[in-house]
Amino acid sequence: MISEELDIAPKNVPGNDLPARNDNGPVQYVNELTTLNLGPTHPATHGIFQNILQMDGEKIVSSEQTIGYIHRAFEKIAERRPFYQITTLTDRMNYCSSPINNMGWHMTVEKLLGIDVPKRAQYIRVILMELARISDHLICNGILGVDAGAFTGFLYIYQERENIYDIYEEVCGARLTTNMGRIGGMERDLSPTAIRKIKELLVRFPKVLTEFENLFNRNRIFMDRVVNVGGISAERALSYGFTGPNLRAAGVDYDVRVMNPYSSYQDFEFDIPVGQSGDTYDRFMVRNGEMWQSLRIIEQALNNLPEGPYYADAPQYYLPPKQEVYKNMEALIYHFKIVMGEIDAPVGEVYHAVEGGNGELGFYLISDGGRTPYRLHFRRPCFIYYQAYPEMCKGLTLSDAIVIMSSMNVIAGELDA
Amino acid sequence: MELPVLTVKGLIILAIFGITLLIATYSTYAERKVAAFLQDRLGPNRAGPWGLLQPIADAGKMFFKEDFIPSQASKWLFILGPCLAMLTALMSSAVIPFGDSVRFIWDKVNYEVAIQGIEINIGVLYIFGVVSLGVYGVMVGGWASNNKFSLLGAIRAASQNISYEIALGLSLITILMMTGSLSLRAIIDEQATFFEWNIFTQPLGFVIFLTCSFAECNRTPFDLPECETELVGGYHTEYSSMKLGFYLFSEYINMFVSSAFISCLYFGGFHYPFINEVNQALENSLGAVAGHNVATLIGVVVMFSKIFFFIFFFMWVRWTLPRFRYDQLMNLGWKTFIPLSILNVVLTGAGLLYNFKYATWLIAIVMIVMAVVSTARAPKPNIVPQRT
Amino acid sequence: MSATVSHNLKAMQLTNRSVQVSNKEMTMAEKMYLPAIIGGLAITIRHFFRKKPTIQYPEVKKYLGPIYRGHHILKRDEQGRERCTACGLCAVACPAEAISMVAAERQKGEEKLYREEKYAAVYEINMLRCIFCGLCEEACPKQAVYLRHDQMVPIFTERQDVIYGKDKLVEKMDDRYIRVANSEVKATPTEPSLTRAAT
Amino acid sequence: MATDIKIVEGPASYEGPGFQATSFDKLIGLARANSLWPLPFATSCCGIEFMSTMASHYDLARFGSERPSFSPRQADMLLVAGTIAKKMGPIVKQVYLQMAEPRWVIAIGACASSGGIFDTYSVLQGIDRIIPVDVYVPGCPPRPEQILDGVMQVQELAKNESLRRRNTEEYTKLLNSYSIE
Amino acid sequence: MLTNEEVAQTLIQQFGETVSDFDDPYDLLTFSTSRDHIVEVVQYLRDHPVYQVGFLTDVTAVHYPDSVGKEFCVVYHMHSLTNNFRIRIKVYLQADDVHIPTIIPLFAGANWMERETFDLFGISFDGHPDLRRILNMEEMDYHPMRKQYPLEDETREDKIDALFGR
Amino acid sequence: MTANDELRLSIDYQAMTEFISFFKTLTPTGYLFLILTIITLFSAIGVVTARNPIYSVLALIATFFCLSGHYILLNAQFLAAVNIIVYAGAIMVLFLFTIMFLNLRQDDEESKTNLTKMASVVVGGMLMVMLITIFRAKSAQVPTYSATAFNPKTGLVENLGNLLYNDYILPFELASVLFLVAMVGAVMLGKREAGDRHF
Repeated sequence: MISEELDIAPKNVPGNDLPARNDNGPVQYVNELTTLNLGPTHPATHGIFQNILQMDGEKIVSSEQTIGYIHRAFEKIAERRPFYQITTLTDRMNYCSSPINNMGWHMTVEKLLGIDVPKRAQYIRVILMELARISDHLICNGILGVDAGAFTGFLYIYQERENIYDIYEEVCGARLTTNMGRIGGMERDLSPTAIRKIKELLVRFPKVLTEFENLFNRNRIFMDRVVNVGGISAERALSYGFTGPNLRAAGVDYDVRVMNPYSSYQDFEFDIPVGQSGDTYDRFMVRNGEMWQSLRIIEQALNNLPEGPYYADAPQYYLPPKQEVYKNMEALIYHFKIVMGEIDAPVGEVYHAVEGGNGELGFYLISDGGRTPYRLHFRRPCFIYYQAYPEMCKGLTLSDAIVIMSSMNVIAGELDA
Repeated sequence: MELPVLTVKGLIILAIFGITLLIATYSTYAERKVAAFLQDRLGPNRAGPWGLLQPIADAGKMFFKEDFIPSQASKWLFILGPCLAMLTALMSSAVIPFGDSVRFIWDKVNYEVAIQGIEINIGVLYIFGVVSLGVYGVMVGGWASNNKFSLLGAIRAASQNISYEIALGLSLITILMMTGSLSLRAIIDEQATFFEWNIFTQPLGFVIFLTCSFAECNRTPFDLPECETELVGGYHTEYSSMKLGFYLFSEYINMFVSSAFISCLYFGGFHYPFINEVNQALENSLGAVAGHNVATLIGVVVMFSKIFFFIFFFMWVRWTLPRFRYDQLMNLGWKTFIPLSILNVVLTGAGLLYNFKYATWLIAIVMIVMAVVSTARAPKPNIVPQRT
Repeated sequence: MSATVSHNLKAMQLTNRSVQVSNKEMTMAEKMYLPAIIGGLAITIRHFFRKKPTIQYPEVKKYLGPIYRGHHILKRDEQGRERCTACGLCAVACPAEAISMVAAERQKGEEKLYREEKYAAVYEINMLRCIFCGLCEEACPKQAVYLRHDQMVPIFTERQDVIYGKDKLVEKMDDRYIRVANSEVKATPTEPSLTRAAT
Repeated sequence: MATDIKIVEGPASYEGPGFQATSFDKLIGLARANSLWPLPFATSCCGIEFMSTMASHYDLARFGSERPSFSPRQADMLLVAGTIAKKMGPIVKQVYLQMAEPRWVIAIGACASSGGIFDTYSVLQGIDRIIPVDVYVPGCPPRPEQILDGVMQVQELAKNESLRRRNTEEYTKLLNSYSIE
Repeated sequence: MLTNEEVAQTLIQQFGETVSDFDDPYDLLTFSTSRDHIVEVVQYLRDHPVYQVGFLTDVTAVHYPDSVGKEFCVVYHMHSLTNNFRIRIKVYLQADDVHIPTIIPLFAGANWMERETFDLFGISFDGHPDLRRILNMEEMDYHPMRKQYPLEDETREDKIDALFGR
Repeated sequence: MTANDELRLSIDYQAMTEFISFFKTLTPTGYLFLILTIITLFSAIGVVTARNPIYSVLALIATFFCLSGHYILLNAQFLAAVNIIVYAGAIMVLFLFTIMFLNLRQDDEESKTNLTKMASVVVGGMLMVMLITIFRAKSAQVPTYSATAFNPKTGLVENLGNLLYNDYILPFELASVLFLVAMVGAVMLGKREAGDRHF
């Protein structure tokens, strides 16, 4: 930390030949501008990225971003893993809303393989994806509060995230990196406990969210901090490739769930919250509004949850039940083939997009018929819109830069892939 | 002064010093507990019963942590910073009257000693002076660290403290006008009856004073000099071990002193409703000496409960509100509080001319009416698309 | 060249479902700070007296749900024989490549120990590599490897300790693992309810 | 609270009428153990779980370590939570170097401990290649319970450590093996 | 709603020979063009009064080491928000001449996408204002997403490659 | 030992006894005065000699402190407090603030030429000579302490207020107008043009 001492971060490969302790970072003034190094370990850079700010007093004159501090080579790994194992990679991309990534990936593969997923599985997916959206927005808005100096609201809504984790645990057995769902459906049906917990959440969450909104929405201290801070026009936002809540905050009601409905989103009634000028307050309010809409969707999906199987009738792609593996030779063969990754994937290329927590999360999959994707590219919304950050914080103060960063919800895992 | 008076005085001073330190120590614990409880958590509960030994553990750790001085820092100033912070913080509790007085008989002579470090007739100014020096610790430390975040923190602290001192002073002047004295004891004695507490005569002044003391103590929503999410640790980013401890400690002492000051100025200090009746009854039943001492003791307890409430209030606010931005802070100080407090002074002066103490309620009433009217007339905000 | 998009943005109403949610106009009362501050203080003080959801962890342990993916275990069957047949599917299915094993032929007289004719002489999981995704459990055709829902992998202080061999993985006979997904499912110590289709 | 929680026991001491003597080392160790200020070096998923550990449900504050010190000078334990890429490696080391003694390091999660699932050209295969690690917490990400276990393990280390650990030869040797002077 | 055929016809009329390989895998209009015309095509689509393909979804590349003369393929995904219509444009490049003009003047968001493509594949975008590595370290001397480079870190200690065909 | 030597010794002795007896006559206040004076002088010299401007300012603050001590000794408590509040608490903070911001920490000021040094010595010397002459000439007129005429409330706020608002009302008001003018001027000077750089 003392990030200024990392003005020039040591660039060599980690090893034993690092320069020794480097404490000399005397305050340097170039044309009376201060260079302030925000990150990579600054408390407000959630995850890891660096912003080198040129400051004139408290005003930011220009900034330069460095990313890639947790580049993990997702796309390269994806070329070496069978389709079903890539789910575990998508978990770790936008880790605040893993189920959306999981489902998006499954739907991409299903599109490639031509599997029709039964309605029940689609509804279950919708429920889980909307839960994930809520938990994603919870983090973002809570952290925005933290960065504005109010820690408490964050902890109030974080408890609800903890409850959403409970639901995940009931559905898939993990909290954060869910590895949820399988190609062709879900790995298991919603258990009665899970349904009960979701229903409980539907009752409790509105109260908590109302409380959170009362703490922030109309508090002048907070509004002064965020209104007209980091605004971006719809035109610039589109040019920069913004999607998701950040684009909607600028007034463009682009939502993949409505434009290209997937997983039966067309069955549900919900609104698209939009803002006015794309500033931090708009982003905050749009995310809050989306949480309300997600609740609506979950309620509808849960009330109309159709009966039926929760996985597609595609034995060559979907693991047979364990009992079958014992008794049935065919099932055993399929089991082995699927686990070995030897499914007969067609040659082709697919682009599939879902509305992730941060916007259009796209999967561009090229299959050459082998056991692994020939090429898999993730369209990570964070990565694309984070480049607008210097433009957004130019001329503002350090404090603004920090709330803008948290309101953009840049997630390092998704940013660096 | 005679020897017995000196002895008792010495004891009182020692007690005040000790209590200041003790309260500051346990304020750190209280802060963690209060924060935890406001946030649906439990807070420290492993170190000792209910975590009561937590401050001691912290101190023990800090004393034996590596004392680190950055190589590029100016060494002496780096050490001087926390010393100054601690010194100025500790100096200010000297003039605060914590209670009425102790009576005792020595060698058949009646003595009466006030429960106050030193009685000077410019007590308010003394506190003011010491508080205005408090910023040096932060500035010197922040500058000496040779770290940009520290420097920014130091600069923010300096400008913030200077700006808010003005409004603080102006809001205080109304009280001085009404009392006609700079002595804290006189101010307290002025508020002997409940409805003459300055909170009732100076509501606006109280709000301004309270806000400014938040700013002077560098507490949220004015904690810009050290705000964690922006400046890492602000002026104390580079400090480790007990030097850091001194900084943190001085903040809590300042908070304690501010709370005491607020209680004295606006809440009648050690006075409470029906204090005269109680005192009379005690003196009648226990005798002049013992009864008076017991009455004083009750007063001290009342005083401390007021102080504790304000310390709690400081924490309560800290864990509720977001913080200001630097320019908003300045605007609030210069463009809102200073004009308001000048208006307050003028109104109080006019009120005094016509012997009407509650003149400043005028502003408060106007503000409340305006707020109500505007809220009623505002279009219903279309914010939350409620769930069907 | 200008970087602007040429088409008219007023026409960017793409759907008829958009709702304006942000209102940046403050009323006089809101501009005075105090109402919102008092409201906020009221909210936080209400929480002050609320029951705390905190789990006192080392003393109180939360039930992690019936399918939680925790510590690995190599099941034995009802007669106490190891179920694993060293087919290697789990190792293939492992995205982290944390599982390694060496297969061996069952010798005469070892029928009491191993259920199948082949068994894993060495079965190691690198607990620091493992990501607890549950794919090994799903891949196992013999229902030999499970992720326990009632136990988590302990922490390590030495890097050498992290590779768990069979001594730590194979189920102890006096500590059989049962997974009850829900009350309707019959589970015995030897046949824990199944990964899927059980719920 | 209804549940009985374990309050830290006093150090082993010789008690007699009116006096209690204990080793000074033990006392300070105990103080350190109950006032471990973490420096959360959260890069990815595990960072979110660390938030959970700090939040209401698990409340790291109970152990006296809720004050996150984002300045390494003030922190006692470095919690490396999340993938550390090779690009990030030197910075982790820098932060470790800036910490004041006594310092402990917890590697939270598979990525920080060993690289985990990311056995790739860009990811450091465990932070113990650049800084000495005291506790490894497995899991991807670990549950808050496991992170608490890790913290409690550091508490044990702190309690049983000599006051002058950093002056010992072994410690110097350990640091030298990481080419830290 | 636009149909793939309609747009394809318009494009062929406009650009003739320079656009080719029209296809619609999974209902997504895909065609190829050459690097000399990519900017033109993208700009035409963007400024088209009806199509208004004004949103650049993604830029990436694919490496086909086995197809001689077409080793690299730069893929643009574009989206017309008003018509809800997606297009995929491909540009094939030779291994010894991986240059392609930048489209940053048309879409500000292309900046990082192109940098990423450069970083991972080594494709030079001519006219890019700041074509540096973005994800990897500056010192890296190869472009890791090319098929010939290994995925794994060579310094790892706790894995055995010999197992199970890894 | 010659007589001369003896004489010198006796003089020394005499001087010493005188010196000691002087201390004996001092009251505690006198001691305080002496100590304060010494610190004042040293810190004042420090202001001029310190190479680092920060140290210089800190020394100046120490000087102000000691001066306030002197005020207290003169029973001018109000003046002492105001001196600290205004000079040490506000003006010096601003000085320090400016210096920190300009970062004059390195000794990068060009060294003074001999001419400037000489000029400063001459000017300073003349000032000293002047002051000494004034004190010597007016020494008779300096009022001395007399217990009967001493009013213990002389330096207190009330008297000060009475003096300022009765006897010296015109100079007082003029001074405040002067300050107002200065303030307006400062604002005008400091007001930035549109497009100027911010603070």
